[in-house]
Amino acid sequence: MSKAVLEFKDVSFQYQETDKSIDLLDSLHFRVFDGEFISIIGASGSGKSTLFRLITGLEQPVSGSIHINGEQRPNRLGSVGYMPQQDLLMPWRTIYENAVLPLEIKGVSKQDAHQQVVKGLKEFGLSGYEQNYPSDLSGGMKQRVSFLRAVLSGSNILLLDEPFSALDAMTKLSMQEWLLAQWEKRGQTILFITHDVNEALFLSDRIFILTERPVKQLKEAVVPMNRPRTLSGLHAPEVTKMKEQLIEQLRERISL
Amino acid sequence: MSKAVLEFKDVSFQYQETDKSIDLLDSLHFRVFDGEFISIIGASGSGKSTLFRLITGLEQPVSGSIHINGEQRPNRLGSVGYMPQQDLLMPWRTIYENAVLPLEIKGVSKQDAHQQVVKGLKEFGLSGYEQNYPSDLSGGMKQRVSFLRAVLSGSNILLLDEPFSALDAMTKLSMQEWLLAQWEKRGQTILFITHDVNEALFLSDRIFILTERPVKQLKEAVVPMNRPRTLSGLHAPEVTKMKEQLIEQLRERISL
Amino acid sequence: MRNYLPSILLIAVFVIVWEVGARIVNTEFILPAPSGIGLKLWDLKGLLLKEHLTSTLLIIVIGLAISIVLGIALAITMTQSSVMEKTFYPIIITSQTIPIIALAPIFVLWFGYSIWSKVVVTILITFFPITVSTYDGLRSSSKELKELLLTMGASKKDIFFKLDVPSAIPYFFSGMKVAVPLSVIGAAIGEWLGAQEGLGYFSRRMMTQFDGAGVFAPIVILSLLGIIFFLIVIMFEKKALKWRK
Amino acid sequence: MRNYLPSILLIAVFVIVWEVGARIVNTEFILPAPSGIGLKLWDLKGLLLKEHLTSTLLIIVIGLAISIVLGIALAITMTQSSVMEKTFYPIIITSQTIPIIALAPIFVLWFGYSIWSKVVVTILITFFPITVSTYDGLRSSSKELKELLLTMGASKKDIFFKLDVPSAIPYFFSGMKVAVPLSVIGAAIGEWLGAQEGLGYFSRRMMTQFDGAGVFAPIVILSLLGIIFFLIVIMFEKKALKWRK
Amino acid sequence: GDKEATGKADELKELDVMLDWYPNAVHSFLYVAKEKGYFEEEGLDVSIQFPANPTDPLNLAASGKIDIGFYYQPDVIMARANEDIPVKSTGVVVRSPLNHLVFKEDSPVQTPKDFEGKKVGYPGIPLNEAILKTMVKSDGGDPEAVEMVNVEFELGSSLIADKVDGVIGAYINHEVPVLESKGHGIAYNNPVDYGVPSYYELVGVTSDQTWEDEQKKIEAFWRAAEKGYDFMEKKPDEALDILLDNQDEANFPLDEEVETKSMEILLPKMESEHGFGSQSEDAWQETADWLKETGLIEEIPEMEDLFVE
Ligand SMILES: Nc1ncnc2c1ncn2[C@@H]1O[C@H](COP(=O)(O)OP(=O)(O)OP(=O)(O)O)[C@@H](O)[C@H]1O
Ligand SMILES: Nc1ncnc2c1ncn2[C@@H]1O[C@H](COP(=O)(O)OP(=O)(O)OP(=O)(O)O)[C@@H](O)[C@H]1O
Ligand SMILES: [Mg+2]
Ligand SMILES: [Mg+2]
Repeated sequence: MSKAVLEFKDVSFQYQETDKSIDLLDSLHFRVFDGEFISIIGASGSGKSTLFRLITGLEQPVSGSIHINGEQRPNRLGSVGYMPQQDLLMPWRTIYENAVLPLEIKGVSKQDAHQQVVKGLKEFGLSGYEQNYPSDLSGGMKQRVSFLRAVLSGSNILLLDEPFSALDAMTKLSMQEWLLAQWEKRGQTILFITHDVNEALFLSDRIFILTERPVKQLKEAVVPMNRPRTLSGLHAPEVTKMKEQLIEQLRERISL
Repeated sequence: MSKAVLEFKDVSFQYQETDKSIDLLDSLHFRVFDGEFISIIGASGSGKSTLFRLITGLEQPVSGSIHINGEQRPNRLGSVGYMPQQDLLMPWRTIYENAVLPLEIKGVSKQDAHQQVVKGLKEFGLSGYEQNYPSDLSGGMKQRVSFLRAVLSGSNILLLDEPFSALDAMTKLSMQEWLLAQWEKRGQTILFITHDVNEALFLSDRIFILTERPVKQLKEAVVPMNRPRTLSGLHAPEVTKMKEQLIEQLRERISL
Repeated sequence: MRNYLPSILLIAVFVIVWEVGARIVNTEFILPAPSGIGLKLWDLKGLLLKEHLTSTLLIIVIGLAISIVLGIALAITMTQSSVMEKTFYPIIITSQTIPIIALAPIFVLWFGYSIWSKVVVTILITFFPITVSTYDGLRSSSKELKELLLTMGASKKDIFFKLDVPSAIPYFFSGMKVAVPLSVIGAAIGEWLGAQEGLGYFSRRMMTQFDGAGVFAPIVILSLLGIIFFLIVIMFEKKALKWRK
Repeated sequence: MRNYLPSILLIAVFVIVWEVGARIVNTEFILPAPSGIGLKLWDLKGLLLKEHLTSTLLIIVIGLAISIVLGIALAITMTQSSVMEKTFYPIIITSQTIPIIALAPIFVLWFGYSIWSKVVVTILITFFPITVSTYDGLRSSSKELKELLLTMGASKKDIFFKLDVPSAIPYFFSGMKVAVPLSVIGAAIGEWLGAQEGLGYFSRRMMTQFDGAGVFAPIVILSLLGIIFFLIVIMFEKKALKWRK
Repeated sequence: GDKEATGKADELKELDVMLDWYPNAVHSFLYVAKEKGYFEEEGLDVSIQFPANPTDPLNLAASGKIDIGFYYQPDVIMARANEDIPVKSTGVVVRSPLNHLVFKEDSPVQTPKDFEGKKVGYPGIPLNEAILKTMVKSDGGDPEAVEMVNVEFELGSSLIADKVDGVIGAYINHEVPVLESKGHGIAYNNPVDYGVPSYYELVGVTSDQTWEDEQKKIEAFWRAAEKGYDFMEKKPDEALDILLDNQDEANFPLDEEVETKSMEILLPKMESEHGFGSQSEDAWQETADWLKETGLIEEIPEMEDLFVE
């Protein structure tokens, strides 16, 4: 196995509310290796997004340490690429201006930035839309811009928080296949939050399941499918069995 | 087979726009029998919701006729129960007042209405929430109120337009099981629009697929599963095969 | 309460600076001290509250009542008839960019020095927010809910009373929250133009008497009036919209 | 244009009824005929446009400019410092329910007949909508986008200029659309209270001359002024918000 | 005397005066002095303003926004007595009341007592209330039965629009001839005939502060004004022409016929054996006594605070 690009060492975390504190992580320990595709599932409120907030540096652990590419820094902001739920493009910026945003913030020279963005837009099938505004684009296209923006942050680690939850079923399917193709081509490490067990199975190498609160340990499932994957692979007996187990684990926590 | 409760006879329909007209249905013919659970799938914009608008009477066919319970009436408004996408409860009305709405409109006496609503709320596990406002309820509970409202319309035919699309995956699962239980108990006829092929397979007797435009004929698939159903039934080989076929049919029309 | 502490402190500091400043400048008719205004208020409380406040209040209440009735009526007419909507809506919107209020002096010629010249100013200034917000509110009702009601067999009347009216209520209150302080201003402006009584008139009259504290005292009452009216609207709003969390 | 036909027709009918009515009543100083107002406008165009319009325009422009600068500055201060926000926001909101404008007569004592007494009235009437809308706009920027920028390593300055400012622009323009017609009203009210020139002053003065057409003529110009200012704001808005479909 | 040798405009001292009303014949002396260069000879650059509100000449003089405001003697006494407003008269322009009770000739009211139960408009100046009350009372009526309406400057229009039955605060040298020239039949009662002392209609007021700081300037103003008045007295027609030349034609057109008539009424009321502008303590005392009688003031102020020569 290759080197660990992300490591949580005994990380504890809690949100402080005025009257109480919500314990979410308790001495959590896990590692993610270079080039992996990891999905994270868990009931609503189990702390999936909080994991991402800790990784990006929007929150700091109460104790323990977070290592990115082997380094531990208190200010991690700007060190990973993050693609949020929905697209979150700025409606007042053109597609080009949206994509160039992380480069602008990093202070990359205009010329360099231009080259990178134009290249990226082309690769992602968005050429010709540079001067359009997000409102002119379809949902799938907007997601691709948002992904490009995360990629242009330049980091080898990409965090995707339910990126496809707002897409309709058919568009979602296409985007999943497209995402897999991009990931296979680029070799970045991806952490992917989803509610959809099928999606997790279809995309990832390993699945992390959050079941308890506070989370002491991530349950982990290695997906028994080879790549490249097809939708029909999801119907293989070992996969359907894993799927039922995953759903069972999640259902324990459901209440309407 | 039992009697046809809904029948389209050579129905054609088009939307008139200022510059062009959009042909959606062309001499469409189909029948739905008493007590059936029918799912309708099809790409976005293929005309699923338009079918419902025609059945409810919000739109009138350009030619052909629509028969409900054997009768053909030009004003069909009020003759079927309709449950829209999301919940669409009135935020300013309490749960009780929301549920009683169709009875109010039908002019049912207050006393009768009260009896029916209280009974319904109890059956649907909503007792104790009569005086709450919708904002106090969870997504699943709101859907149950919305379903109760459709049931209280008193019709034997219920139209459900993507009712669960806004729910998160886990809640959706519970609601599907709950809906099946209600349907089996009540014996009403249900037409159910969805984007989710799994959902369609899990719930319905027959699946109608809209693939062309204008729709001349509904492709139809009879789901090869017995009732009562379980999630694991979805992994039976004949079901996964049908699923792949359905997805294939739908994918032909996808473009990002 | 704790949240308002900084504001209250700032106001206190402001009043103290004013008091000290006024004592230094020491020309009461240009800059009366807050303490002087307070004393004046106390001295004149009977006269101001009984006579002038009553008169101004009457203008505000009549003006607002007419604005509400006319505004709601016009808003309903516009939502019910598209001819009326096409005719009136552009005029109402455009009229807002026109300083009709500048015509106020001529109202005196039309209505004399009766209460009506002031009521008309109040109506002119409050009519727009009430009409436009009510109209927007009636239009805001969701198309989906309307169609849902139709599928239940609802009549036009059902839709109006069960959907349009409840949808309009939050907007109506927004309009009222704008209109109510404006009504106080409208009444005061109306009174400047010619009156025998009223707080606006009294304030202006005290100018002719070089009584600075007397100028400010009725304005303090007008301000309290504005705040009280506003709070009343908020109270009703809370009651009507208790379904809002 | 076709859409406005009913409105235009109604206005035409109104003007004709007015003309006929005025000829029947036949007391020009109470109800001048529209034709008379038109003629008067033509006669006085030089004087009104050159002298009085210039003067009123100056008040409006200076008043609006100060309101915009102060309003934006205060809005920014409030979003950047929570102490300032806690201190000023409640005061600004409450001040709106206070008829500060009723203090206008005293401004004449403080500023004399100089342009400043009118500018202050204009500022008082326009400051609130500009400040509050800009503030609300700066606050409206999405928390999600802000966090996204932070994950990119954005500085406070980046977030302000790349997120807060663009988010505030639509709100700022809404505020301006309210403020601009109010500025015309403010200038006119200011001129009633003490002026030697200006359209509001001229109108009021013509009342003392029993010249009804002379009363209305400058108001016609004020109205056009309001409409033109409004259209200018809309033009800038369209330009700044061209990303809106 | 100690006239400053001047000539260059940039050495002129600025002096702001505010008229009691829009310019008319009574102000001819000012325009003459301006036109003929009398002010310039005294080293003054005088700018003339008109009030937007009836009380502004006194208000703004008191707050130092103008140097001299033309106002009414009783109001000066009231301001001093009641609110201790630091203003004093520095010269008299019109020596007896022009302010009359004006009504329509064909109206049912003809003398002050007829106004019982009627409406009388006035420009918001309390003095007018006192004058009317004294008039009604001395005519045997009940002053409380008269309703007084503040009509600001809209005296003429409110009368002919029948919004009021009569107006007080209107001038026989202006409103009356103007209304007559527009074809309205007008009648009036003179307050002096109904128990009101013959107070100074128009005096020039200055704040104590301005007087202290700028006494020379004020004195220079009155010297120039006197020259203007002398000219006006000797050549009324020419003075009138100067006024008409200086008028703001579109803003406030003057009717030559009206102003000629006005001039005839005015000149006798401006003349004084002690010279233009002069004031007598007796006149101040008499007016102050009347004010005390009517209750408008409670104490009579020191005479030296009220006026200076
Ligand atoms: N800023 C915050 N302050 C306080 N509590 C928070 C905050 N953010 C989240 N929480 C709480 O922490 C818990 C975990 O939240 P988190 O957003 O990580 O869940 P999640 O697994 O992403 O859920 P979902 O699937 O709904 O997105 C929840 O109970 C939530 O209410
Ligand atoms: N009121 C209308 N007027 C004109 N065209 C309409 C109207 N409603 C729908 N359409 C058009 O008719 C077509 C079918 O719309 P419909 O809503 O029935 O699709 P759908 O299958 O329900 O799609 P979705 O899955 O997105 O809900 C679309 O192209 C749509 O743009
Ligand atoms: Mg989350
Ligand atoms: Mg649909």
